[in-house]
Amino acid sequence: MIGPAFYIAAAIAVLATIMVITRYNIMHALLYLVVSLLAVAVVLYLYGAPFMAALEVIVYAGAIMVLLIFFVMMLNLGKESAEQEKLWLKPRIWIFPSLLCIILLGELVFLVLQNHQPAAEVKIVDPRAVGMALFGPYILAVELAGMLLMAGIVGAYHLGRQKEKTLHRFLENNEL
Amino acid sequence: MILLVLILILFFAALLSWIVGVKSHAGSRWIALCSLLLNLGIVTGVWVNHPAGTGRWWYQYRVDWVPHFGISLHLAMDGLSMLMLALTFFLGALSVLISWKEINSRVGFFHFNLLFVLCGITGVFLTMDLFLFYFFWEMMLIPMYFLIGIWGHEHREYAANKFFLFTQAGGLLMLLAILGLYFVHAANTNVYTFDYFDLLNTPMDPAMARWLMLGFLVAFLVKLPAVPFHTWLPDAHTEAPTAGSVVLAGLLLKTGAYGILRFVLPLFPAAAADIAPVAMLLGVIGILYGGMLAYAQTDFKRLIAYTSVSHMGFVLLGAFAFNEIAYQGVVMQMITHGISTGALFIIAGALYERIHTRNIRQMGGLWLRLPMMGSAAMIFVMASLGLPGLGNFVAEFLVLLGSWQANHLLTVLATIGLVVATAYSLRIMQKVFFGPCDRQYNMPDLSGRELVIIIALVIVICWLGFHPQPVLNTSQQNIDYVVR
Amino acid sequence: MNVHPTTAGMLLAGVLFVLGLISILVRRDIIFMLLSVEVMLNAAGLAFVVASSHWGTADGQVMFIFILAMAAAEVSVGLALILQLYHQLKTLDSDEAAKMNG
Amino acid sequence: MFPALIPLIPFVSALLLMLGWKRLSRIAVTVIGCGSIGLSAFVAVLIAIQFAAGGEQAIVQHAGNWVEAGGFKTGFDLRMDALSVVFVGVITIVGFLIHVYASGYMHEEPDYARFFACMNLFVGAMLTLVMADNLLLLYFGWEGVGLCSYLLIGFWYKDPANNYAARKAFIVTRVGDTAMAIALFMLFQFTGTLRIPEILQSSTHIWSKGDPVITWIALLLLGGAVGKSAQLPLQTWLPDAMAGPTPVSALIHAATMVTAGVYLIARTHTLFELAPDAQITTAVIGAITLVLAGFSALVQTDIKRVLAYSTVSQIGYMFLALGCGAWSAAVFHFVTHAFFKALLFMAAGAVIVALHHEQDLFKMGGLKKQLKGIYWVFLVGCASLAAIPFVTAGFYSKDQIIWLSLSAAGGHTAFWLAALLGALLTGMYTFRLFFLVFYGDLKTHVHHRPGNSMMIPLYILALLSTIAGFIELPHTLGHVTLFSNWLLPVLPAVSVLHDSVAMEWTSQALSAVLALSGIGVAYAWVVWRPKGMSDFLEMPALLWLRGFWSRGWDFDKLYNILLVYPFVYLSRMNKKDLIDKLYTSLAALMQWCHNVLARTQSGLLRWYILGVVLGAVAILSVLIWRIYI
Repeated sequence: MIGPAFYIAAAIAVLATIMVITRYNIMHALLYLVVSLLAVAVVLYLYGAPFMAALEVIVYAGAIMVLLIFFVMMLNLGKESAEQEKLWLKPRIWIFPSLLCIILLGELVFLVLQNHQPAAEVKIVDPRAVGMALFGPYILAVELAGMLLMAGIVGAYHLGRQKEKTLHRFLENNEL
Repeated sequence: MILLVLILILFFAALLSWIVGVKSHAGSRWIALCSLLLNLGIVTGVWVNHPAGTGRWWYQYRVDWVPHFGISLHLAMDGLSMLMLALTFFLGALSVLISWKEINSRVGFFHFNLLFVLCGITGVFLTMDLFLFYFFWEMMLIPMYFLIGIWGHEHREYAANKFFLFTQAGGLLMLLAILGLYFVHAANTNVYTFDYFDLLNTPMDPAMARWLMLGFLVAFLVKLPAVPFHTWLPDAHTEAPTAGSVVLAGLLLKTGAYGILRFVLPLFPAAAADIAPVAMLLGVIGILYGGMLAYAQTDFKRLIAYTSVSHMGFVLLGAFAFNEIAYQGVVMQMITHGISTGALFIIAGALYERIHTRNIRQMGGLWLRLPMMGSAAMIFVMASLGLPGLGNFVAEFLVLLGSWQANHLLTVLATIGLVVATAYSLRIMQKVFFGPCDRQYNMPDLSGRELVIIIALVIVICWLGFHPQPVLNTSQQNIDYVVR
Repeated sequence: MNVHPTTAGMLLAGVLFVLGLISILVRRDIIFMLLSVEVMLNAAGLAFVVASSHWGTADGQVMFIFILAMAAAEVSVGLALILQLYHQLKTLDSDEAAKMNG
Repeated sequence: MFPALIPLIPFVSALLLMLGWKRLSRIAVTVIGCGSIGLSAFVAVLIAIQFAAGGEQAIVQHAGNWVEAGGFKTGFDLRMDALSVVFVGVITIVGFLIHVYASGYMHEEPDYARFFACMNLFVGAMLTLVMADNLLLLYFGWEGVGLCSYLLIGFWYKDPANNYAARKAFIVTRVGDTAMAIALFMLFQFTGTLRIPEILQSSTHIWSKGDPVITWIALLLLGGAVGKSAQLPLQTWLPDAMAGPTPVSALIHAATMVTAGVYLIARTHTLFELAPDAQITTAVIGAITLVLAGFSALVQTDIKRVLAYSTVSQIGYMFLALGCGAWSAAVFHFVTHAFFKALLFMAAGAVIVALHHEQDLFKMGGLKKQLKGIYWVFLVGCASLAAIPFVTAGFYSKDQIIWLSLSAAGGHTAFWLAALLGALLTGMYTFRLFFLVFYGDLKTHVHHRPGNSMMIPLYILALLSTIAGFIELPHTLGHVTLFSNWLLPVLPAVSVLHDSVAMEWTSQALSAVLALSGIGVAYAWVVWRPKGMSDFLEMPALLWLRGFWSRGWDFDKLYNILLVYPFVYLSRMNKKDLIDKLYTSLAALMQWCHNVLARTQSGLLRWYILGVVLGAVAILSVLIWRIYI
């Protein structure tokens, strides 16, 4: 069922991600990332997971990205940090890691291409089945995810507040 | 039951002396001394009136501990254990006495450690369960580590670490061998047990037997110590406080020798016989190499430490000679070496208290001031070079006489070791007590307490030299058994 | 072009993941690193969903949900940490936080 | 009477003196020190009389078990037979006289009690040695003697030279002891016992003559004997042993220690008879030693060293006799030698004291008038040592050896010639010493005259040195064989090959003439023409030779280079223990690895991620490699 819709969505996703990783300005990067996530949401839909696509849009592109954007705005990073990024991103710095990652990609591609099955339709898994699985065999994992979120909330609250300027004992300024 | 009591007395005395030591130093010392004397009394009593006609094992005590894995609390005493225990409590009491003035910091903890080491040693000499043996084997290690590391001389931490690493490495090999033996025995008989008597005569394949035997042997060789595993010894002996040196040289080394006699030879007779020439060669190398190193040292305690390497070479030589005369010599050597080397360490310690150096180049002419200490040193120096009339001679002569039957060449080389022993032993007298006296020392000769210690040692070493028969008779039965 | 949908989806996921990886390796700004982690997580989620559609079972999508939950938690805690770091070190340079070198 | 009392009394007195070193007064020490040896001598005489009257082979006393282990059994068994009686007699009597002398000689010594304790221990050990019924007990005495020699040679411990000499004596003799210990192991291996009578009895059944095993045993025993008796190649310790007080030298040289080797060989003569090669070796060693030591004695400048080398030389005679199978001749020479050598040492000691501890011969001279009494006893001693015919004991004993070295079954012309050369040398060095001390100009003032306690023993010994010879006279001169008859139960008579009276006369005459001409040369050298002789002796070649002789043929140097220096060098090099380096370098390697790996923990987050990526690439590469390629 690989059709033009998939190719377009995939191309947008890849291009947007490339834009994400090459921007100097964090805000631009975030916006491109939202685009990328939306494109991925389309892909998800095409792969017969409409509920996941919806979640991707709502939670990822919606909630998480908005959180990041607000955070960046709160820190008020302006031009200076963009300049700083420009300084840091020299070919000397990025060439070797990029090569290494491209080797890794090559290996991944090689492995994925070992699949020589003829083209077939994607199977649609409806949200109902997902729900059944989630609260059937995976109920324990759901509980754990709940706890994780709880821990995330508590942790974020604890770490985020700054009433007085006390250093955490691990971050104290004396030399180790 | 009496065997368990021996261990428990030391265990509770250790705890008690720690607790009491917080309030009163003297109390802690007296508790340690009394508990050791009590044990010595019990052992002597056992020696004199042990139940006749019970065969080789005088006492046995056995309670299941972890029956699921075949671990039991199995203690037994025969002549060999008895002799070793008597030596343990005798030297233990002396080392409490010798620390009376020397140790002034953390007295309670010191005596706790000292008694705990002795408790572990007692366990090693008594236990007949391999799991328990390993337990006690490790138990003597840690308090000894503290004894060296806390109350030692300048480089105490280095020495303590080295001691710990060496013996621990050897101990782990032994643990592997014990487990190997356990499973081999189980595979062959379907009985899972750590019991010594059950494990005797385990049928096994010769290659397996060799590896298991090597596991045990290496642990004991490290402890003994034999060249090339000896290098922890000079550091540990030199840096330890006097009591630590006495316990190390007099007792800890003996656990290695005891292990060879008790475990390596009876458990793996064929494999041990195969390796005998190599082991004897190591013994001879130890005798000569240790002697040569001793000759070169300038640190008094280090010199004595290396003489231990040399003397323990005789133990190794005799243990693998496989005949009764040599075994008797080995048992004698274990005891007499404990006495004579212990005495030399005590003298070195007493000297250190007076002139605050261990460097023999800075000594000389001390006879003038310390004639009594000099005479005592002379006696033990002569013991260490094997003068007839003192215990070491009987031991060394029997070892050599026995090993001659096994291997001529090695015995000749070992006998040459006696000349080397003469050279290094006389060097002690020469550098410390004789020669010109450069400095004007003003120091007291042996105090009453030291005199008591030294006289006790002198009496024992002379007694062993002139009338060793009680000791030989006591170890007789055990040796009959090993030889067979 | 007759490409198996699973292959195509996996290739897309792989490309996105590697792009995120490149970014995390070359960037020094810690917010960018967090961003890159999001990209990689997203790619991994995509791979799960593709696999789910390949086998026709719900497990992959369940995993996607877990990844989503984890990403949310990670971002919240991560942002709090970044905030703390920014206050302590007055910079977002991750190399400045190299106190734990050996 | 118990034979055990004889060694026990000195031991007990030594113990008493050691324990009471602070509390006992000087007089008490003297009484205990000398009295114990006197008492011991008295007991010895009583037992000897009992033994002579009893007519048994031996009196054996079992004084307790010592070691019994696995078929090996020894006890404190003491044995008095003809040979022991001779040795015990000489040791106790001469020892007693030396003790009495020492009480005078050492009376200013602060460590008086220690001195007598060691002396008594020495005598006790020697008595144990000669009375032992088994070889282990003999070894006990043997080593005890070594210990006491160490203690006494180094008695004045403040001087490092004395310590060096003491140490040397102990270590060199210990080398010999080692050989002897191995002989003991072999004997036990083959005979299953260390009891001397049993060994001697069974040896003839076990070994045939010339069996390599018995040859080895005999050679090893000889090694022990050579060490204690200061024969080639272990003779180097004795001249240095002069560092001790003079009574000690007298005791070592006359009564104890150096004669132990002679005793050992005489005691185990059966074994040596079974091993002709070893016996010839004994004779060769004796012959060479007596000549070499004679030359060394000739050029010494220290009065005590001349006597020391003369002892080595005279013991060489004894070994020669033993090697030739003339057992009783050797023992006879031991007896006479004990008397005159003790006499000479103590007289020399008196001279040394008189000249305020001056030992250099060339600073003495002209003492004839000053020290009348000593002059005469010294003359008697020298005459006996130089074997002046007919009137001295030395003549009879030495002459017997010279004759038997030619005529006995084991004899040889070469041995005879060596013995004759030795006789000439003995005459020369003895009287060179004598003339240098008593004739010529007075060079050092006499400040102290020996008292009675020193002189009386000298007179007694002078008497003994003269009359002791008459108990054994050669065929040609009266033929008295009291001594060899006495020893006959223990030591077989010598088998003489060339029993010709004429030849014996020739030999005797020759030796007498050589001894006298030696004296003549010495007279010419020292008294008559000192100037001419010294010009001759100053020639460079001779000067070197004199130095060479006086250093004892440079044996010390040889041993130092061959054995001592390498050992000391090696042990110094290895002081830090090479094997320890192995372990410390292992530790250092670990440390290095730690340092290298620790650097990877940079704290830079991106480096860690890079590591993860590298790992992933590597794992995937390996996977692909293994599965698809």
